[in-house]
Amino acid sequence: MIADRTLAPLGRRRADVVAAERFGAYVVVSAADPDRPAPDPGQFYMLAAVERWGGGDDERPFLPRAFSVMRRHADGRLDFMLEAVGPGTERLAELGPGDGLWLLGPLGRGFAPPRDGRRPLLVGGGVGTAPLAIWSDALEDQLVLLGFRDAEHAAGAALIDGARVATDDGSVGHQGLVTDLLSAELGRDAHAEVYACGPPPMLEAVRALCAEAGVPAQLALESGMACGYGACFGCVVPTRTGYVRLCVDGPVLDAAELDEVTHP
Amino acid sequence: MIADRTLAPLGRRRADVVAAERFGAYVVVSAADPDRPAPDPGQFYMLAAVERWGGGDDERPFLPRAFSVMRRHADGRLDFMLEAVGPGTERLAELGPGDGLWLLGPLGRGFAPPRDGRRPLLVGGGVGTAPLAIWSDALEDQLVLLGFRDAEHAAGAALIDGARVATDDGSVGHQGLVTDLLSAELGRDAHAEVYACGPPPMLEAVRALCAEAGVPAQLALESGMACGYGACFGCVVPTRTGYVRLCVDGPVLDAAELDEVTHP
Amino acid sequence: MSVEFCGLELAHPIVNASGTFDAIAARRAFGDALLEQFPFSAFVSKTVTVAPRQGNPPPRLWELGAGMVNSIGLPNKGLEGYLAHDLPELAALPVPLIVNIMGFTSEEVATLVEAFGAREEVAALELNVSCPNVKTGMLMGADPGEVAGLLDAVRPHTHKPLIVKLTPNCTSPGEVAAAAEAHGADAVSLINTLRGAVAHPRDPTRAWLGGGTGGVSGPAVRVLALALLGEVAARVSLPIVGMGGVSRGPHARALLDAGATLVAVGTESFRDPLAGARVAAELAPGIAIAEFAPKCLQTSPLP
Amino acid sequence: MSVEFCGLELAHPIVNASGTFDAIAARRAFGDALLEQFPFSAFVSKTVTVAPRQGNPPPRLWELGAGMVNSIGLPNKGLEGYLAHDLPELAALPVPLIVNIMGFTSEEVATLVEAFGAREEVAALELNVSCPNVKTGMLMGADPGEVAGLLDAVRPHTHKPLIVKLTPNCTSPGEVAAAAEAHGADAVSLINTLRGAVAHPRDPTRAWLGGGTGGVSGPAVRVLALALLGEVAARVSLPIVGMGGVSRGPHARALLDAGATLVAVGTESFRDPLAGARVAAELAPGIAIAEFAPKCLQTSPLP
Ligand SMILES: Cc1cc2nc3c(=O)[nH]c(=O)nc-3n(C[C@H](O)[C@H](O)[C@H](O)COP(=O)(O)OP(=O)(O)OC[C@H]3O[C@@H](n4cnc5c(N)ncnc54)[C@H](O)[C@@H]3O)c2cc1C
Ligand SMILES: Cc1cc2nc3c(=O)[nH]c(=O)nc-3n(C[C@H](O)[C@H](O)[C@H](O)COP(=O)(O)OP(=O)(O)OC[C@H]3O[C@@H](n4cnc5c(N)ncnc54)[C@H](O)[C@@H]3O)c2cc1C
Ligand SMILES: Cc1cc2nc3c(=O)[nH]c(=O)nc-3n(C[C@H](O)[C@H](O)[C@H](O)COP(=O)(O)O)c2cc1C
Ligand SMILES: Cc1cc2nc3c(=O)[nH]c(=O)nc-3n(C[C@H](O)[C@H](O)[C@H](O)COP(=O)(O)O)c2cc1C
Ligand code: FES
Ligand code: FES
Repeated sequence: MIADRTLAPLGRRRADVVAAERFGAYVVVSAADPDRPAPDPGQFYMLAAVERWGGGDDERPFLPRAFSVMRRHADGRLDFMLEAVGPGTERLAELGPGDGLWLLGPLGRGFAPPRDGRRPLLVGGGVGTAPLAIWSDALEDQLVLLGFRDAEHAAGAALIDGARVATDDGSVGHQGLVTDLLSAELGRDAHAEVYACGPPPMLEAVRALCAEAGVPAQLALESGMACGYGACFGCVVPTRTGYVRLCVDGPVLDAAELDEVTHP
Repeated sequence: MIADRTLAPLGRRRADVVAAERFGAYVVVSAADPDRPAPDPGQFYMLAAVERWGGGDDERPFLPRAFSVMRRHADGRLDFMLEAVGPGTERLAELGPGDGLWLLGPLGRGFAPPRDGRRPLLVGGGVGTAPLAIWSDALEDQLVLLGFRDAEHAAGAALIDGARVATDDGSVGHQGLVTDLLSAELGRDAHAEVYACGPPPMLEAVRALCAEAGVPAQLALESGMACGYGACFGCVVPTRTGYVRLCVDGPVLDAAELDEVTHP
Repeated sequence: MSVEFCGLELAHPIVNASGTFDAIAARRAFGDALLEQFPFSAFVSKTVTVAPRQGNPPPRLWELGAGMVNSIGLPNKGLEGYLAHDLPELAALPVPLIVNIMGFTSEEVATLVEAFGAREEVAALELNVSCPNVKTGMLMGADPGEVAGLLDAVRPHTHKPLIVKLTPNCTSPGEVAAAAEAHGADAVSLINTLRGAVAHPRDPTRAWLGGGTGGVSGPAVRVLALALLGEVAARVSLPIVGMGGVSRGPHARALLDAGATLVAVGTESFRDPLAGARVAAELAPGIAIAEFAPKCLQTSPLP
Repeated sequence: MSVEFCGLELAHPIVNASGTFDAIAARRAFGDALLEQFPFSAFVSKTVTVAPRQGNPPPRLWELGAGMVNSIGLPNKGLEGYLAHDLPELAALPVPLIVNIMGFTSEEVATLVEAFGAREEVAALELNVSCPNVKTGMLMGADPGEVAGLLDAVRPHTHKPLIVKLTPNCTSPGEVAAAAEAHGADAVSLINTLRGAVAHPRDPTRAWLGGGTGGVSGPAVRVLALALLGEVAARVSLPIVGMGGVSRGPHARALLDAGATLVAVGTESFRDPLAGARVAAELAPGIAIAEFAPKCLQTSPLP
């Protein structure tokens, strides 16, 4: 069978963390993964720390966590951008050079090229910046719009050259929502294809905007995942054709497949 | 009611580790516990690391672990002697200055003074050295006999001045069992009271020797403990009068109460 | 924070789980401080049987990553010994006393109910029915008919509140609770431990625990307890004492929100004798559940 | 390491637990490498029902410190869809195929048994009876009578091995297993998940899981599984597939020593798709159980 994705080596593998760099509220963790297939932009990996995954006395994490690959370097180094929002991301954000990282991936289906010469408009929020970075590297004449909560988070914009920024508090760039920037751009020229990743409310706003403007959009969604490779049926999201497993049928879905972007 | 023991403050308390020193195969962990009651020799504490008690993904430890107090300094510093034999002791052996330690204690009943002018003979094996150290400090004209596996373990003998040593491999002191030294001493002069702590087979040998020689003995026993203060009934050992909870009726038992020292 | 349970006015909703706190032994270890800051709003005794019991041979404990398995085997002094030695000391506690009892026939249970029902030191009785009826061979607490029959036999012997403690090793605790309600129970409590087994670390063909199998408790059973409590609360209108893996305020809050009137703390007391007081404090109105919720759920979503 | 199970020759005793490994999706993710190093000695499919099912609304997962709770809700393409799309792909696997089926009446189960029994791609059938009989309302798998009646109804429809998968949410899995044996089952498997509930982290009055309650699996259930397996092994002489919280070789070894012929790995596969192969390797004769036992149990006692 011909694969619609870059295949993952079977089985989790142990990689060494080679760097961990702060960008304001975010940490970029880099792991050495030489001689492994290069991921497609939009694909993700399941990650877990080799040591101290879980704090004992019944604390999570127990399962690995899903992370979009933010970049892959020529030497096979993989960069992941993360924000500590809970036990798993907190533990991963602690890792430093030499620490062990369990890797499974690349997984899922990434972004598809723009249709009929449309210009790529990349729209991200927070850690949604990650998959847009690797995608932006692969594109030409793209425009990247990023939204953040505040200046501390806006430091993440440095991860994509030439990105335009909006912040809730106006501390950096446009004061307001990244979707303000998007609607202005679509108003200027609607012959675009939108690629978006970010929190559900943002993705829903992007979906609605594009639907209204008749602009095709590819959305990189999130959902709670146990396995990342289709084994548990836990990561489903509702689409026009029913529930789909985001880990194997996504994480990138065509906005046309969705009535709405929901979250628990 | 008048207490037959030094009472423990109610509730576990957080103490700072102030030192951790290696003695061959052993680590002596010291915690600051100022303005708290001084323990009786032979009493113990329940200890747990504040951070990373349990390795996650279903690894133990979950419950605190019991440790005889090895010494208390004038400033309230408590010394514990431990050997890493499993997840709990391994974690505690990792602790360094500044780390947090949960303390509950002093608990249990300690050693009673020698009867009718008998000379104290202290007999220990391995980590059984710990309660004998604090007891030895409190006595006069005592003789201390310690048994260890090998030279690496015999380094623990440095914790009690003037202790005589036996090792399995003869690398330090007498080659053979500490009970060889004990029977020689009892042969020399049986007007003694024996205080022993160590692995069950050694304690059983000491018990049998003393019974035969008609010498009174106080044995500091071990058993798996969940709570350390009489709540779980999990730590029982068989005695002539039935099962007793070692954490409240021990850990020091008069050898006369036992038919045999058993272990799982 | 104060709460009414079967006519008892309690200072807060946190009591101890039977067999996980021995107030007499704790007083030997901690002295009168135990009376001054008693961690529970009522004290539930360990199970008392008619005849004295030695309990199971050691080892009695096995530790899990998030809990434990015990095969203690209900050691106790028996009815006479308890009345003579334990009751006077427990009467000195600053909180109401709930005596937990078990019998191997309904006659035995009736004897215990009669004896304790007559003592004014005793505020209420908890029936531990997690044992086989030696006559019928049925695990009493697993069978609605057995529980109904038991209550018919013992209810007439006391006016004191009778709490039936439900076992999770059972197809439908909800049905058992309904039978208890229909036959005169004043409250139900759940969950007791789940049956668990542990292979000997050196020889997996042998059981580690002296009792063969044991009872599982602690955080590992928390989600099971919440599900069973929900099932029971849907079937009965009796007050419920919820327990199973409670170690923090939010765990107790979830049980209260699912229909419990009181929450019992068990295994967590082994890790900290003041666990009950800590859980009660974490329930205080001031403390928002959100403080315990995952960070990602507290941060407002991005643009 | 090779083992015989209901007439099947298997390379080693480790199979997957139903619903915890989707070989078709895994092949999309890992390609033909999956066929070359297939981690299990037989493949057990996710439960198939007569009619297609969407499954439960999300969220479907909750993570525990040592396990998880799921409310997946048995999504599947239904009998027709499965025969048309899944069976041909699963026939390409290098190991025997065991199809797990569930019906809400004995007629439905008979239909499934008939249909799959006729396909030579299918080596054996596993009956998931952890569901209510919509006619009698009884949780089929919890009631010996229901299971006996079910087997009487479906046994005549195939000569293929029938494995009855037991539920732990039951007073006596041993009695249910005995009924299965008496009425023609070729093997039993256990344990299925335990009922669990999770409060919403933001609002404890609401359930987190879309299905309301869910099923608990993973290391947290290991000691429960071992106890139930022991109970069942004492009651039947059928081959047994043991499962529940197996993540390392010694966990599988304990189940085998307690009477299992095969061991299934479930939740651990979510943490590592090759978990099954790893557990099988850790069972190899070379590896002593002692390597996993606590150090203190390995060191010889002192003088
Ligand atoms: C395809 C994909 C790509 C992703 N890429 C990135 C990325 O590049 N960078 C990044 O930072 N993040 C990314 N994420 C999100 C990341 O996986 C989550 O933030 C991470 O899993 C959070 O784990 P945690 O333990 O830190 O937080 P958790 O406490 O696990 O909370 C995180 C989420 O889990 C839910 N939750 C809370 N408690 C539980 C529980 N007990 N069981 C189950 N769910 C619970 C919460 O509702 C919340 O949505 C991605 C997710 C997906 C699916
Ligand atoms: C009163 C008293 C005083 C003590 N004083 C000292 C001291 O001064 N220094 C010192 O080093 N040690 C001392 N000990 C022993 C110490 O408490 C144990 O070594 C410690 O509990 C081991 O914990 P662990 O997690 O490292 O090892 P574990 O893996 O817990 O093994 C230790 C013991 O627990 C048993 N065991 C193994 N697995 C399990 C399980 N899953 N659940 C339950 N039990 C299990 C083993 O048989 C072994 O006996 C004392 C014990 C007692 C009772
Ligand atoms: C060591 C131990 C002893 C117990 N003894 C009893 C008992 O004597 N009677 C009883 O009804 N329940 C007994 N239980 C069960 C507890 O009361 C409680 O139902 C169970 O432990 C669940 O609560 P937890 O998870 O908070 O411990 C015991 C539990 C443990 C751990
Ligand atoms: C996500 C998930 C889905 C499951 N789906 C099924 C199923 O479709 N049919 C079934 O019989 N058991 C199902 N199970 C139960 C498992 O087969 C197994 O009995 C249980 O998970 C215990 O094993 P474990 O602890 O190794 O996971 C499922 C379990 C999980 C975790
Ligand atoms: S995460 Fe398991 S199926 Fe998608
Ligand atoms: S350790 Fe709990 S009673 Fe002794």
